Amino acid sequence: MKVLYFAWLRDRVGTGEETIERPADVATVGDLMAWLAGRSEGHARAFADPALVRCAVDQDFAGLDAALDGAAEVAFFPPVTGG
Amino acid sequence: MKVLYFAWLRDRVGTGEETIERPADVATVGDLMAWLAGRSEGHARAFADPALVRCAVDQDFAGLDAALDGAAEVAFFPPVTGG
Amino acid sequence: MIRVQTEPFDVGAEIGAFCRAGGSSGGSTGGSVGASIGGVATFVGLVRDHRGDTSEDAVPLQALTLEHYPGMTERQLERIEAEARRRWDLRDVLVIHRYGRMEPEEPIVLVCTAAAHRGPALQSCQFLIDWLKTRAPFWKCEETPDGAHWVEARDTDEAATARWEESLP
Amino acid sequence: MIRVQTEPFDVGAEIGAFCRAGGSSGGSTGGSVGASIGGVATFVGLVRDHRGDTSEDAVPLQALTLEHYPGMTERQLERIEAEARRRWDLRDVLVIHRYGRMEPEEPIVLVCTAAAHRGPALQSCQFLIDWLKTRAPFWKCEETPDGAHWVEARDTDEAATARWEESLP
Repeated sequence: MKVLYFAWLRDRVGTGEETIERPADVATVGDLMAWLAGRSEGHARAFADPALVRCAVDQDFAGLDAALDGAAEVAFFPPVTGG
Repeated sequence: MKVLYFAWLRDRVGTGEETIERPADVATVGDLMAWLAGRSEGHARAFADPALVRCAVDQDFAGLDAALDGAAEVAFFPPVTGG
Repeated sequence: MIRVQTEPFDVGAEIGAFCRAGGSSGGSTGGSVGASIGGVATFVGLVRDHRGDTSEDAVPLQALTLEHYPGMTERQLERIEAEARRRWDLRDVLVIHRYGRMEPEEPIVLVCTAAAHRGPALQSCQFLIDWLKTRAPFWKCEETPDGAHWVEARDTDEAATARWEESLP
Repeated sequence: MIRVQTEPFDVGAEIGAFCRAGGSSGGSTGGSVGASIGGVATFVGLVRDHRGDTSEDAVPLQALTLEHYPGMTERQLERIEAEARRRWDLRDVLVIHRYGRMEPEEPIVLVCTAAAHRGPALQSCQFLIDWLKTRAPFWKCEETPDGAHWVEARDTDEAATARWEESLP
């Protein structure tokens, strides 16, 4: 599965994109955040405050409970600031 | 005193501007409308429905009760439709 | 700034110049805080090619003639601009309103507002167009195949203006 | 129409073309009722020359870089446009949003809406800019003398969008 990071999450993780093998017990966005946070110190800092993190599954906004079954691309980013 | 007419009031009165000698007992805008209505058939048609007529005294919107003391220019017109 | 004129105007050129002038006048105040513009809102009113909104009552419109009250028009528009500047922190305001005869697709009126943020720019633009619809002494006369007809004022315009009297900015 | 691009755009030229295209596309429908445009509303977001709103917290801004999520951005903007067209009877919509590095006074975003009357044009313009502030995946990074800072989302932007969820058009 492809995982993307934007803005300061990218800065902290140290990359904008990585490919992961999702373990079977990582079923939701929330599970994935907890699992990713264990991958490196940078990941841990990126996900230190989950309330600041937003997510999209296959390019649609998704909440912590969203299921990852069949998802090809998950992105994490701060609240958007366009316009 | 100068009296101006705009839009269909001008069409009905037959002129856009006239100069009148205001009688002493014509003290308010309402008085003036009633008095002007007696000047010609066109004037009568212009002021036939006072609810459709708006007024400005010296280029400020004025109600029926507005006093005419010292007024140099009074205008009558339908509700505005600019913009 | 207020302009009342018969000449057509180039909507794009006016808005482009407004955005640039705002930016440079912001710069010329020597970097003072808040001189710079974050948002510009505009509204353009154009002559439509028909009157009526449904198939049943639609009549082709050949031209529109706007009559106005010279002197009072400028005075009212200046007041409306001053009122907008009193209610919102605006960097710049432009209102151009034409009078005389114009054909479908020609611009009648342009309102531009510039502010630090989008809220004041958008709200004041709406305020200005609502107010000038009911406070600026213009009268529209439509030329149709049936002849010329003075446009009647719409209650909804009066209601739109009244809304602003209840709620301060 | 939606455009997501790095290139600067000419605000006046875009709005001028939008007004003309609206007019002529109206004409080309063979005089069908309601094809013609009575009002065009636009909003332009520009790069300000400082961050902060008061003298105390103001810091000069050298540049702004917008990052975005390619693919999702276009998808979200198209949805936002579709939602505006569902809520209001619009003749035309244009949204241009830039990404990449830009300097003060450069345009970031342009929203244009065209409708038969001013109400739908103005309301949908406000709706579009409110929604894209909270629904389009862009992130602003400000360059100041202190370094680069990611802009934090504003609660007021979220509130502005939430307003539209309560009230249908």
